[in-house]
This record gives sequence, C-alpha cells and structure tokens, in this order.
Amino acid sequence: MSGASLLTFARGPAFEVALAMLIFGMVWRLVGILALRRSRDYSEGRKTAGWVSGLRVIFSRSWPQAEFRERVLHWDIVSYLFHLGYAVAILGYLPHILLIRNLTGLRWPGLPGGAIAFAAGIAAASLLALLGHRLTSPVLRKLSNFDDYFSWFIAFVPLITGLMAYYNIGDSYQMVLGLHILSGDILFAWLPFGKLMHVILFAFSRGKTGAVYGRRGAAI
Amino acid sequence: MKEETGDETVLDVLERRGLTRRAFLQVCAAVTSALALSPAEAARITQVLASKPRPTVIYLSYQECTGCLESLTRSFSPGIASLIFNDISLAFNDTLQAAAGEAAEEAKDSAMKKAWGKYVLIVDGAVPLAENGAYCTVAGRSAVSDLRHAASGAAAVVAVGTCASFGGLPYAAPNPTGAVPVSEIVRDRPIINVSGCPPIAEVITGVIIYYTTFGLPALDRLHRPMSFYGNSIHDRCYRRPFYDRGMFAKTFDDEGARQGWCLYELGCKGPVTHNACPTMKWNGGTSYPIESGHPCLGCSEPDFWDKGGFYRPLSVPTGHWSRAGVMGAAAAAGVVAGLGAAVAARVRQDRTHKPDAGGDTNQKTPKS
Amino acid sequence: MAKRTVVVDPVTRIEGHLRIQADMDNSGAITQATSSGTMVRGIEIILQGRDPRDAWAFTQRICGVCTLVHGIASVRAVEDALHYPIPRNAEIIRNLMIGAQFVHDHVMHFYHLHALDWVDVVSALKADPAKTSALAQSISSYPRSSPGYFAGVKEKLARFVQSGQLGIFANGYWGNPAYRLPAEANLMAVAHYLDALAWQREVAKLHAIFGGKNPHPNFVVGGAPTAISVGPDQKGAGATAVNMTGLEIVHGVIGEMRRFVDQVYVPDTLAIAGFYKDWFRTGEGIGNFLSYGEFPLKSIADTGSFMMPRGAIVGRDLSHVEEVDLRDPHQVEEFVAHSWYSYSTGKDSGLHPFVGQTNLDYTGPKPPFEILDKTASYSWMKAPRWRGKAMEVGPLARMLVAYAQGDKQARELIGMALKHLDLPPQALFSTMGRTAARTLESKWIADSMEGWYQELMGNIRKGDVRTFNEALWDPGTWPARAEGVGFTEAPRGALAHWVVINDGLIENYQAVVPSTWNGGPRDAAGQEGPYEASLRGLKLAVADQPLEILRTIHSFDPCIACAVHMVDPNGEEMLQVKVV
Amino acid sequence: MSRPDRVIPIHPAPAPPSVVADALMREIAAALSRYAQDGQPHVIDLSAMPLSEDDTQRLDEQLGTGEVAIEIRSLLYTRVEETRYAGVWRVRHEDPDGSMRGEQIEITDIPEIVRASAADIGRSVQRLCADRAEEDA
Repeated sequence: MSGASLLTFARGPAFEVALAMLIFGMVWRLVGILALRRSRDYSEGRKTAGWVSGLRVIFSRSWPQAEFRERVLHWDIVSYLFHLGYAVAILGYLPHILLIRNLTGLRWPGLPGGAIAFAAGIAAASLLALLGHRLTSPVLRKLSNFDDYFSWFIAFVPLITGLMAYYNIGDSYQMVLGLHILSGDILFAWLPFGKLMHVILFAFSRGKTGAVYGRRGAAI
Repeated sequence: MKEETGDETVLDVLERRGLTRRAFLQVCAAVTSALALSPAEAARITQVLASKPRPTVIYLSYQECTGCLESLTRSFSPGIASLIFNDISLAFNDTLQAAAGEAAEEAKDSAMKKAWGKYVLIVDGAVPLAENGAYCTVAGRSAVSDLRHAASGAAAVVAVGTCASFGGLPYAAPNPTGAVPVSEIVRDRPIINVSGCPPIAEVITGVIIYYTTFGLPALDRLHRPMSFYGNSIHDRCYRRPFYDRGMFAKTFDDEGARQGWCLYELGCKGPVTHNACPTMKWNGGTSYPIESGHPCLGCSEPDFWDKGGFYRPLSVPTGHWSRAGVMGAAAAAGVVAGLGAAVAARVRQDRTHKPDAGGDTNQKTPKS
Repeated sequence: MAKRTVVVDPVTRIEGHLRIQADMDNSGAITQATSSGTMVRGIEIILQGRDPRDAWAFTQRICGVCTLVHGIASVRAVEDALHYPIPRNAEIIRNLMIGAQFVHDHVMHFYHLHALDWVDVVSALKADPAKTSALAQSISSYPRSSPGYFAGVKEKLARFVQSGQLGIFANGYWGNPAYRLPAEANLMAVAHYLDALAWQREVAKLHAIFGGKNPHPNFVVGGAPTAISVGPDQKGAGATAVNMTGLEIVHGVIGEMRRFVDQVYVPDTLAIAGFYKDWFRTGEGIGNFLSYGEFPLKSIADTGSFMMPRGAIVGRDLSHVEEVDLRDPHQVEEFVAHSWYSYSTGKDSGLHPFVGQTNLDYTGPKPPFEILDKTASYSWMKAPRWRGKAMEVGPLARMLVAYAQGDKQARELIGMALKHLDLPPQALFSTMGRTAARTLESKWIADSMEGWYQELMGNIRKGDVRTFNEALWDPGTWPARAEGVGFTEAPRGALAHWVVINDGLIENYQAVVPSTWNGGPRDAAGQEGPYEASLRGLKLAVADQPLEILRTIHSFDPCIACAVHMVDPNGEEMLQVKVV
Repeated sequence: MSRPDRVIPIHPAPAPPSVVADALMREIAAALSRYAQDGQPHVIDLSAMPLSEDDTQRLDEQLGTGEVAIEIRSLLYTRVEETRYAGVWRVRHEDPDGSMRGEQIEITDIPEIVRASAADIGRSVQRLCADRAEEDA
C-alpha cells in the first residue's frame, strides 16, 4: 500500500470504523455499568451529601496520599508528565483541534509547533520510562497483563509517529502521516475495550468510592 | 526536403540547416541553463549533444483538457524550447505538428517506423477502457489501441499531467468511462510521470530535455523525476514558518490571510504534495497557488480528486459515510450491548446469591 | 468531381476531439455536415455527491484552453444557489481575470490560428522592408515598425525557408490564389505573429497573480482566493501575490494588452478584412444569436448592469432582443436525439439542465470505425436549444446583442469598423463578421480592464480590501436544498452551469458549453447546429486545399492550433489540412 | 505605463546579503591566476546560481566593462563582453524575444563561442569558391 492510499484509508474508512467502535464501546461500557443493580445501603449516612465527597475524591486521589508519597511520588510525577504532555500534544496542536472541530464544532487556539513537539517529546520519554519501570519492578511485572502492554503500545505509537511526521523522519511523509492517523484510529477503536477506558471511568470509580466512604463518614 | 537519418546528432541537424557551431554552443548553453546544471555536467551536455544521436519525440493526447499542452506552450518562445521540440526532437504532435510540416498521420507513422524502438513517447490524458474504448476515439481508433501500438515502439514513455500519470479527473470516482493511467496499459517500458494538473511548463520541458540529453533521470516511487518532485510543497513553502509557529489563516480574507499565514486550516495539501511550485513558481516565476492565497489542491498526487474535498484540512476525516446514521447505530448498539451486559450481570448476581439471602450488604460488585 | 463524404477527424481539440463528416455533391459543395464530439469524460457524473465548493476545480478541467471560464461559471452557480453575495473587489478581480482570458485568447486565436488562413507567409519573402515599414506606420503607431525591424523578420523567415524548414509556418497553402494580401501586408502580419507569441506569455501573468497559475487558476466560492496584502496597516504587506508588486504587474499586463490590441490587433484585422470583403457575405450559419452577458459593473445579481448585455436575437432581427432567463424551464433545453446519451423521459425529449441527465449510452460502432451513421446518434455532445431553436454563441452574438440593444460602445466600435470597411450592418452575419466582432470586443474589454483596475485600486486606497465573504462558507449554514445557475461569457460564447445542491452535496450538475451550442449535433426536429449549418453550401476552390472550410471553422474559434485531418470512407487519406 | 499613486506604503522584504557575489569574485580571481600560470580556461555558469538582485548588482559593479564587446546573431542572440579584467568575459544568451537563456563567466583569452570552428571554415571555403566560380561564369 502506498503512503497516499494508506493516508486516504486512515482518514476515510478506518476513521469511520474507529469512531463507530469508540461510540459503541463507550456507550456499552457506560450503560453496562450504570445499569448494574446498586445494593442498597441500609445504614444511616453520617453525611447526607455523599456526592460532595465523591467530587472531592475525583480530585484528591490525583495526588498520592501522605503515607505513600515518599515511595511513589517520583513515578507519579513521571506519570503526570506523560499525561500533561499527551494532553498538550492532543489538544494544543492545530491539526488535532481541526479534527475535534470537525466532530464537535468546538475549537480553540492552537500552540506553536515547537511547543507541541516539546510536549510530545516529554510524553514519549516519560512513557518509555514508565515502561522501563514496569519491566524492571518485580511487583509491577507480576501485576501486568496483556492489556497493560498493549495499551502502552497503542498510546505510544501515535506519539512516536506524530513526532516522526512533524520532523519529517522516514522517507515518505504520506506514509508516516498515514501511520500516525491510523494509529490514532486504532487508539480510538481500542479505547473503550481496555484499561484506556480509565480516561472516562476514573471519574466514576473515584466518585463512587468517595460517595460511599463519605456517607460512611470515613476521612478521605 | 528534410533528410533524416536515424542517427543524426543535434550538431548535425544544425549544420545541415546551415548554422554554425556557434549556434550549437548557444543551444548547449541554453540547455544547461534550463536544467540548472553544474559546470561539469554542462561540459558533458556539449559532448552528448555533439555525439549522441538525437532522440525522436512523439506526443499523443487522449482524455485530456489540453491544459498540459497549454502549459507547455506557456514556456514556448521562438527560442530554445521550440527549437528543442520542433527542430531537434519532436517528430509528431497533433497540435504542434503543423510546425514539423509533414502530413500528420504519415509523419507519425514514418517517424515511428524510422525510430522504432528508440523514440520517446509523450502522452497526456487518461485512457478509457470501458465500452471497448469508445469514450475516446481518434480518427475512429480507440485511444487504448493507439497507445498500445505507439508504446510498443518506444524506448520510454513520458506521461505528462496527472491524468496520464495517475488517471486524474477521468479516473475520479465513479470513473464513468473506465479511465486508467498510462502505466496501466504500458507495462514493459520505462515510464516517467510528470504529474500536475497541469505540470509547470518548465518542469515539462526540463524533464524532456533532460531525457533527450542524459536519459532516464532519478525517479521517485511514483516514477516522478526526483529533481522536480523530490520535495513537498510544504517543505519549500514560504509560508512554512507560520505553520511552525502555529499561525493559520482561518478564512480567505482574514488578518492571517492578508499576512500570508499558513493555509493548512483552509485545506492546504502542501504537506503531502510533491512538486516544484514553491521554487520554480508559475508563468515565469510570477506566483504559485499558495502565494495567491488558495490552498494547494495536491494536483500532482494520485487520486487528488478523491481525498475528501479541497477545503477539508488534512487531519480531518474524509467522511464519505453518513456520519449521523452510522454513529447513531453504533450508539444504539452500545446501549443494547450495555443493557444486555447489565442484565446478564444481574442474572448472575441473582444466581450466585439466592434471593432469600436478600439484604446481603457484602455483595460484591460483579467482575467487570 | 464525384459525390463523396469526407471525414475530418480530429478537427480540433475543443473539449476533446471534434470530428466532422461532410457530404459533398458533384460540384464539390457541402450538402450536409455532421459534427461529432468523440471524447467524453463524464465530469457531470463524477461531480455527483461532491462538495459544491469543489466543483469549480472539476469543471475547470473541462477545457484547459479557455481555462478559467468553467471555474467562473461553477462558483457563480453555487453562489446563485446559496444566494451568496461576494464583495465588490472579488467581482472586479473576476472581471479582470475573465477580461484577460478574453484578450489573451482572441489575440492568440487571431494570429496563431486564424491569421494564416488569410496571410501567405511565403509571399512575405518578396516584401520590401521599407515599404512594409511605411505600410505599418500608415495604419498604426506600433513602435516596432522600422525598416530594420521588418528586414530582421524577413531575414529570419528566409533562413527558415532556406534551411528547408518553415518551422511553425510549415505546410500552409502558400501560393493558393485565395490569398490576396500584398507581400508587405503578409510580412507585417508575420512580424506580428512572432510578437504575439512573446506577448501571450507575459499577459498570462495576470492570472498567476490572482489565481496562482495559468492554465487552471484557482477560484473560490464566496469571493476571490487571494487576500490583498497592501494597505496602511498591513504589517504583512507583500505576503500574498496581490501586493504592490503584483498589482503593478497586473497594471503592466493591462497596459500591454491595450497597447497590443490598439496598435496591432485592431489595425491588422481591419487591414486584412479590407482585402477579403467577399468573406463578409458567406459562412453565416443560422442567424440566431444568444448572449448571457458578462462583466457585472455592479453585481452579478444585477443583470442589467452588465457591460456586455444579455439577450437573444432570432432570425437576424436586430430590431428586437428577446429576454433570456436561464431558470425558465422552457428556454434552455438539451436534446440527445443524435447524441450518445439516453433520457428516462425518452430519446426525443428535451430537458432543462436543472432536471438534466447524463446517462452515457454509446450506440455507435465499435472502434475502429470508419464512418458514423448520421441518421443515428453520432456525438458525445448534446444539442442545446433556446426556445427550441439552435443558437450561435460567441463574439458575434455578444456584439450583435449589444448593438441591437443600442449599447453606445458596441455601436461606436461596430460603426467605426463598418465605416472603415464601407460595409452595411448585414455584413456582420458572416465568417469575416465573426472575426471582426472578436477583434472589436477585445478592444472593448481591454479598455474596460483599465477602469476595473482603477476601481480596485480606489477601493484599496479607501481601505476596502475585502475579497471574500465568509458568511455562507460553512455548509452548515446552507438550506437543505438549493438550485442555482452560474453563467459567463467564455471567449467562444455563452456558457452556463446548473447545479442542484441537496444536503450540502451536489445532486445534479449540468454544464452547457459554447462548443455544444455551436458544434452540437442535430436535435429531435433535425435542426442543425451552427457548425453544421455554416458549412452547408461551402465550396472548395482547390480540392485538396480546403482553405474555405478552415476560414469558416476558424471564425468560430476552435481554440488552438489544430490539425484538420480528412479521410475518405475507405480510410484512405484524401485531404489533409493543417493549420498553424 | 502610468504608475498608480503611491499612497500605499510598501514594505519591501530585506534583501539577503550578497554572499554569492563575494564567493564568485574569489572563484574568478583564483581561476584567472590559474589561467595565467598554466593556461587552464574556466567557465562559471551563472544561471545555475542563486543570485539575488543585490548579488547581480555587486557582480556588475565589481567586474565592470572592458574594451571588447561582441554580438553573435545566430539561433539565439549572444552578447560577449570583456570585463575590466582582461581575460574575464561575460557571455549572455538571449531568446529573440529578449528573455535570458543562459549566462556564463569565462576565464580565457577568447571565449569558445567566438571562434570560428574548423568545420565552419571548411564549409565557408567551399561556399566562397562556389560563389567566386558563379561570379566568374
């Protein structure tokens, strides 16, 4: 397949399929979870407005608890770097913004290419470091399953192909751009089906936890 | 009048016409200049033109709009280009044939016969295959049979324009006439694609002059000469710094447009288009599409008509499907699957924990 | 001379390949001619389902010679459908681009295609440069007219001939008795032929400034693509091609055009026409003329403001100009009775382009073929009719409609020419009338371009640099369904595109082009088109030198250098006509 | 043509420095001294060089014009001019319509294109003899 036809495929049918899978998967997961039977808590709540705790936990758990802070902080920082860099690269780069505008009608100003490349570089480096950590830490290695590695790969490829396209590395720009968009398509398509769904679910799981514990009066 | 032998050199032609060696040196200088050659190569050109038999060039047109030939004539003048084409190389062209002064059909046949196996065949336009070729006929013959015959005696084929190179407009979906590029029909000859809709005049002449003096140039994957198609428009665009700085014109007449900001957002295909527009420019170096405010259409690339619209930014999906319908269906399927999963989970729950054990607060959430 | 059928294929490259079959009687006069378009690309089919904002680029590729006219008609069709107003500056820029196309095309046509039907190049070798100079200076103030200059041209020509190669002048009918110019006039025309070659490359630059390139300059629905980068607060001045330098190039081109038309084209036409007055009596065609009008002096919506007015003349009646409405389903219709298309409404029905159909239906012989059956379908062109009548379009139609409506400039120009040549207005209905009309309108347009340029500069000075209206650019703002017709006057005649937009995409697209008006086949009622009609009765003085056919065919402007290639029904070459 | 009123300010882009002209002058000087020593001629093709307007101007100023100017009217129009440095020539080829078709700087005693070639002289001999014979007859 030539670069040009790969690009056309990635922007055309592949994207449509990926988007359909994304929507299907998201709806499936969310409906599936929300429609679960909730067990009733017969105890009297210590607090009535559990949702406040829920909201608080969504944010408070974004920082390690004091007890663990010393042990995990620097990996948390690396992880932060990755998430921030990733977000800047996705949301700050004009071509991506134009895609979002095309899908949702929303738009905002973009950042210079240099800033994007920097952010993406940081994200890529931290992602590599996180992989290294996962591979070298015996505990993490035991805990890791296919989903962890596959999701890492799915997240890493768009980053690296995007950087290659930006710096025009590789002998066919169209091919590299096509691969980049295709890897984005795959990311979209896979997102609801693996651990990457945490981009949505983290709010629900933390909120639920916060609400439950808040109601029970636990210090959170 | 014109006694042609198969192996005349350019020098011979000029001498036969009563011109001196000075005229020959002028031709060499002009060719050198046209190809922007280094002094070492320039010396070689003089040698080649004085010793190598001049090639015969035959030019045929099929499903085209004549834009390529028009572009070619924009570089024509009574000077070097017409000299090269009319007097030195060109043996047949439907349109310019009058200049060669021989009966067209005869000229074509005799030129082909004389240089059989050695001539350069230039083709513009796509070739329709549907309906036995009835969608394009010349003097009652189908274009495809005409081309097959002409190509079988050619040393190389130069496909001028995107129609001949990649199918171009006739090939655009749904390709009603079954059009194909030259390369689909001619498979056993070297092909040089000089794409563009039309190609820049100086690129056409440059490629042909290069071939007639040096032979096959270095080609890219799509068989285009690297010297003209080696860089993308984007790489050499004077607006590139604005792209890098994230400064984009949002419409054709905003502040950014007036200040020459990047046209990416308006659909510019410069990043994925290989051509010499930014460096050679058009019409004697006057301007090129991006300089004149319009995004690059990507006209030198295959299938440029079918890439989702000229004003759709490169990063935006081409969206041939009905998005609302398909996405709605995906969402509906998601709802069904989600509810199904939830019901299944409830059923499982009910089965694990007998109904009479109701009120069990230790109930575990189902495995997700 | 025996009865015979001659086949002329290809005649020219107007929108591909044109073939003419002519039946001749015993005297060698043409009794019936059939005109066939032998190439089709199905562009109207390709356009279905696409973004209407993209359509101009597709339709522009209908023809690379009159390269911009289809682009213009297309963007206007979409704008008409969406009721999309464009800024005045964009209108002016379009006028300038269309005007440049006209003047470029007409001069190229006259010198490089048509003039050699009247000018004997070889006879120019006998000319006296001093006398030529005197002749040139007596009719024009063109500076390149010294004896030395003409001596140089003559020398160059002599060298061509001596070397056995006439180059661009080869294979004419030099010496044919039908050539009547004195040697000096021939030499002058040859000199101007060479000058025009260099001139044409320069004037194409106007398109490059506003459209980025020529052939196929760019357009945009909603205005002009090039932002103007001059003005007091433009920090980015010089950032687009329309900067001070670019505008000066434009002005320079306009000056070059006016100079060449005034000093060369008009005097040459009048001088040559003076020797061929009998050609003001032959080759009329059908006597019906149609013009859509062009060059909006206010806006395209105001059809009354056009410099060249709209209207139809039927049966040579200059006292009455009929109104033309392109949306009226009973006015413009296309017939396919003799075309390789089918209609769901029946082969003999006519369809207004809004409901037009493009169903390719080839019923001709399988190639290779020798003869096309004139009683069946024989062309890829449809037969357009206005109120059921075949109409001639082009410079003559435009000038006649303007003349009949009493337009001051048209009357003045035509009056000047007729007075100079001492001819009545009826002389215009002829081969030479067509040629003269082309020259006169070139002057009219070239002079007007200066005015448009000044208007544009005036706007810029006032700070109005708007060239594009963004309001309706986003398809989300469009109505669910819209129909529009965009028109223009192409150098070769009236051109219009009809578009039906549904849900933001093209549902139907039909282009009715000048070549089909002039060169289309017969309709269901058997009425001939102008090409076919104008050849009827024409006689060849010298059997293998059909100069007369060329003169008439070329007066319609078959756009570029062409080769007329005649074959008899057995496939034997009988006549071969080549035109530079 | 008349220029429009200049009420619109122009902001010309800054011209790139004329680095090429300087490099060229050094190359010419080196080539000339080589020619003086061992008679090795040298040709520089200007059309292949990215000369800015400033470069061209600088080159014109520094090379100046010398004593000899030759016009060749053949297929193209060629003008051969010696610069103010003997042995350094400028050779310009133009189309009949005046557009430039190539420009070189040659370092030699007489540029190659000026010389009559042996073949041309041979043909001239034949022609001249034939003409004489005709005249005599």
